Amino acid sequence: KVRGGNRRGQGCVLKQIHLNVTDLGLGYSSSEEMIFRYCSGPCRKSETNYDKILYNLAHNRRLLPKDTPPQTCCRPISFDDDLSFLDDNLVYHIVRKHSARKCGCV
Amino acid sequence: KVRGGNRRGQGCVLKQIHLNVTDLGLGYSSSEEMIFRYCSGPCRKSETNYDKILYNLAHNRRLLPKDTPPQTCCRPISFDDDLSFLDDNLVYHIVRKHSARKCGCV
Amino acid sequence: RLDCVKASEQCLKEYSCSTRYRTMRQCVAGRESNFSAVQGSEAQGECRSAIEAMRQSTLNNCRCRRGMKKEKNCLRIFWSIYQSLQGNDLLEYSPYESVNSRLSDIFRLAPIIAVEPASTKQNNCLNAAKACNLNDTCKKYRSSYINPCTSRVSVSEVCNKRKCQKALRQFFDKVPSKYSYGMLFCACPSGHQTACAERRRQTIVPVCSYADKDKPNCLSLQNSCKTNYICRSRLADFISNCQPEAHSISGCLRESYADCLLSYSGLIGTVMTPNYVQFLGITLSPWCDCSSSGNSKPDCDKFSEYFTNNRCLRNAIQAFGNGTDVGVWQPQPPIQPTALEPSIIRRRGKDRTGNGLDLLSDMNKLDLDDDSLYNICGTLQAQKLDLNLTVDTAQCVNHQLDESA
Amino acid sequence: ATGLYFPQKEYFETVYVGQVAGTPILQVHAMLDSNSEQPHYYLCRTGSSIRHSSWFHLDVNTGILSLNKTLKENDFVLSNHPSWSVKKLVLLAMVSKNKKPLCKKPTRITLDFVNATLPDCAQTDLKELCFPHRDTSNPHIMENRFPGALRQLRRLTRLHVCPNYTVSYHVESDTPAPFAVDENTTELVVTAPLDREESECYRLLLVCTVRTETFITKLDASLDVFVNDEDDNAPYVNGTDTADIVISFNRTKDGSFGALFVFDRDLTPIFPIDQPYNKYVWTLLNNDTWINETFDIKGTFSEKKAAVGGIRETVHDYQLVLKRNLVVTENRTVQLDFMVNDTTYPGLEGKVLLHFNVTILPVHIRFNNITHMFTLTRRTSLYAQVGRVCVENCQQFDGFRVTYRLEVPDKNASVEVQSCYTAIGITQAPDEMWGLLYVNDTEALRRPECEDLQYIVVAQEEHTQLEASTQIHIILDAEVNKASQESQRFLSCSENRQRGVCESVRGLGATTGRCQWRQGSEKGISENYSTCSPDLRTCPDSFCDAVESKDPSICPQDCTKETVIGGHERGLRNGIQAGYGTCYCYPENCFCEKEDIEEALCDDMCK
Repeated sequence: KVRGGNRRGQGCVLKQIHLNVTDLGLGYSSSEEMIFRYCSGPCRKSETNYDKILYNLAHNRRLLPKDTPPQTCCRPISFDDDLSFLDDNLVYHIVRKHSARKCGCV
Repeated sequence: KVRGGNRRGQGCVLKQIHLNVTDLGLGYSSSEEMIFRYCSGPCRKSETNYDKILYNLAHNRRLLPKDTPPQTCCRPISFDDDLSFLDDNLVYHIVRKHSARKCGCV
Repeated sequence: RLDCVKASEQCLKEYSCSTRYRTMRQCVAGRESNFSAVQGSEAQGECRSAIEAMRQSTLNNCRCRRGMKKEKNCLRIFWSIYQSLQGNDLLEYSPYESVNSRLSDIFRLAPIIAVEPASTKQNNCLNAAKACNLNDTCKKYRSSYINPCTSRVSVSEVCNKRKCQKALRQFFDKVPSKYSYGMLFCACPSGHQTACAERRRQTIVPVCSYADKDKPNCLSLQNSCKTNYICRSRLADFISNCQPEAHSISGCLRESYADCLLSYSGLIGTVMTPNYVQFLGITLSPWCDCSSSGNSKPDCDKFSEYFTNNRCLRNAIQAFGNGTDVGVWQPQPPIQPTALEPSIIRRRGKDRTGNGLDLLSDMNKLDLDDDSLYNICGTLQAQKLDLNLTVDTAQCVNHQLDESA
Repeated sequence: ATGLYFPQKEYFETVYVGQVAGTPILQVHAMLDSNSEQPHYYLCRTGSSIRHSSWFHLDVNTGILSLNKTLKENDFVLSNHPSWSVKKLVLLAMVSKNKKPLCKKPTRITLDFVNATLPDCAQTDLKELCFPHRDTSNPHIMENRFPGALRQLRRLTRLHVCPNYTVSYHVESDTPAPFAVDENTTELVVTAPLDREESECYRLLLVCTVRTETFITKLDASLDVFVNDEDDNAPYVNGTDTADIVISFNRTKDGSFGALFVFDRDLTPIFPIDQPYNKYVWTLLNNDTWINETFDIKGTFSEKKAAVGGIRETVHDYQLVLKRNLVVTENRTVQLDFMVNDTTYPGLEGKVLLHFNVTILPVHIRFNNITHMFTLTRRTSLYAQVGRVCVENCQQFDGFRVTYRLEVPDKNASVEVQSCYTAIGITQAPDEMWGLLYVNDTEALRRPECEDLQYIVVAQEEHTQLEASTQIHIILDAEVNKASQESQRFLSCSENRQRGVCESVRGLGATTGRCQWRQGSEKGISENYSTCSPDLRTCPDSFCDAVESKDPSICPQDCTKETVIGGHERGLRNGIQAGYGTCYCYPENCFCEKEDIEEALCDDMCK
């Protein structure tokens, strides 16, 4: 169940989802579980002149279509502590930078 | 004319284009010119576990479609010096964070 | 040639030089407190020999460089030596090393400006601004001065003038002159080029760096400039390098337009910041006038005309605008003696002796402000004499600006 | 007195290779300041001229400068300025009554070195024979002084170039001028004391007659002779020496009142400040402590041209200045007498007596006797502006402060009724004289029992605590139930970027309860930009008022200090004076851009 929903205009926020380690799709097989936090939401409020110009240039086709660069993105600006678990063969694993701690528009 | 082209697999790089201030589309009407530098190109090589997990969850529809968070973006990590110019009514303007100085995958 | 900081350090290392240098500094300090009356003739003798000895030392001919490290210290040393060796505190000699570059050196480096000599159609000042924003250094320092110069401080204060002027000095000290001159001295041939001339006038953001609520008297402005080492030195540099000379083709005694333009731009950002004051032609002036000058009105007018009516400065600016240099462009033929004519003739002497304005071909230079004395005298007489008012300004030899001996 | 002085501050001449020792070059002239003076001329041994002054001789009595040696070619390589196109040497000459003085107030002699021989007679233009080298410095003669020679008209360096020419001079002038030429010495002489207040400048016509056997030629050149001023005129009042002043609403420290003018036909130089002549001082003659602690006089002067002849003169302007704020109750009449003294005028009439008749009126703190009615919808938002209240003449007040507060008319009313009165508040900006009424509590407004809101507004003068009060009546519209259901959380109207959304939402400060849309129409950056506002009467109006400054979300268009992205111009204090397209604001920044911006494309492009 996704919590930390996106009320009107709330922008780039931290959300979390309860998962099995296996659901991570990193190839580990383990019945242990974890909370995966991620950053999502619009970044309108943090746009700069750079983004406005980019948008206008793309809008007026002054940039090559394949070359239209990305605008402000909602991304992690710091990561959670490492995740450690015993897999089904009782071998310990550590996964780094697997989950967001803080989000920001970059 | 766009310079600093994106050689195959060159990734997230700084490019520039020579523009009239009016072309920026910010509403200024001035015949002065400037160099607009922007960041463009793929960021595949710098993904983290977080990005891999995101990709997998989106791929397996574990996240709501409209909520699919952005992955690594090729974005400015520092901006050029401010741009100043005289508009056509000979009023000075300063535009901040209008052009990239250095790019990075964030 | 050593700069004055090194020359002073070198002198202080030698026993004989350092003792004389200290004696001379005491003499200068003493002179400011009128010591000669107190110390008696023996001390005067010591002073005189110390001063004579200093004439042989490297300090005598030392100079400074704009924007150098310890520039202010260097200028302080120069002026303390200059005052004692010259015996006056005039502004005759510049404390700055002559750059001896030629305008052509600047043009050669400026493809944008040199390729198309001043066009009569294009807005050359706009082109200069474009060139600036396409160069990272110029763009950076331009924004660095426009920001403080256009940021309002309060409802009553348009800006922080001190910060603005400091940033302007940085711009002219740090940005290659091919860009900074382009924006300051761009050619706006008369005719429809008002936008060009107004853009040129706006280059230094005059509402902040130049204009003020009240307009001081030019002599008191000059006096406050002389109390600051940087301003005093930049003014002496300007008076020395832009000294007009009627006999010389270039119109400049020192025959170097580059030195004249550099010293003019060196004044920007000081108390004596000059700027264009009219759309048409090249009329420049600091922010001052000559009202309430009393008996010193002629001195005040003469100082003010060093900016408003200086053939050397005008030729230098026109030369830069046209992409030429000294000797290449004949701005104005020097005065030639008239030929001898026989029998009883009554000839009007072309050459007005004694009223301080040069024989200038372009009449729009005669827009003397209406309350100048010359005009009073002129109007009184003009009704009766069919005077074709030819006046002779350029002969403004380095006048003794301050009477103190 | 100035002492012996040089009427001419600069001399110019050209010297040539081959000119022999003893050749006269030019003649300097000093004029007497008192009858007993006998000028002695000396060359100053200072500056760059030290090395070369031995080449010249200055006759101590005649002031004639001549060569002490024959000039040779290598004399023309002057070391100190190799790069100069024309070699110049500057000498300083001075004059004194006594012998061997210190070099003071010298005149400047500039010699152009021409590396060629002196042109012979055939090569010499008659003008070169008749008149000195192009001279820039006009003679300046001190008024009220003695006759005497002020300039040698003959070109001394050309004395012997054309031996069989005879050169003579005479002077003409359009207006009568006390000048003549001494035929023996060919010196221009002033023949009588001058009076600057009569004429500041004489334009003379110097006529040079050159006679040879075959022809007579006359050449002329004009010469302006200026007259220097000294303090020889007493101050006078042209019109009244008394000014009546009424001080009422504006009674602030440093405020200036009235104006009295004193005229002086002499000049008053603004520089140097310690200039020794025409110095004016004033003294207040009243010894009443209250007057001395309350009033000051401000004297300024300016130069003016007399109606007749355009001669420059001075106008002194005296104004009464308050040294402190006056309390509102101050109510008195005083007469100030002050003496203006031209300290450097030698005569007895150097003083003028002036008077200010000052009437200080008390300021009454009162409201005009009407009940202020304000209508308000119950749906209004927090910080909505209700209206403003002001005591009589408050716009003209200066020098004291009136503050406003609200009071409940019936202090024994029930707790429920008393709680209604939190609905409205009053506030005031530091530099404003009126009170702004605003919605302070929307809950109270929503309650049915809070129907008839009548307040007492009390105005109090800070210093004297004088008070005045008036009644205000807030008339609420009846729609009680509908208003109470809507949520009380108010966002900033300014966040909305389209008309539809703007006019459908509530926002801080929204008078009607709903935000209001302003649609701009101009292209480019304009003061009439489109925006969503709580109250178009006060926002945006480029003025961050006392209510708007209570919360940055009320009217960021007028108050924001944050970054503004997109085409814009800053306001005088803060805010957005002009913007491009639509301006909308978040707490951390504002944007001004064209309205057709869709959602940012980031989400797709980042995959």
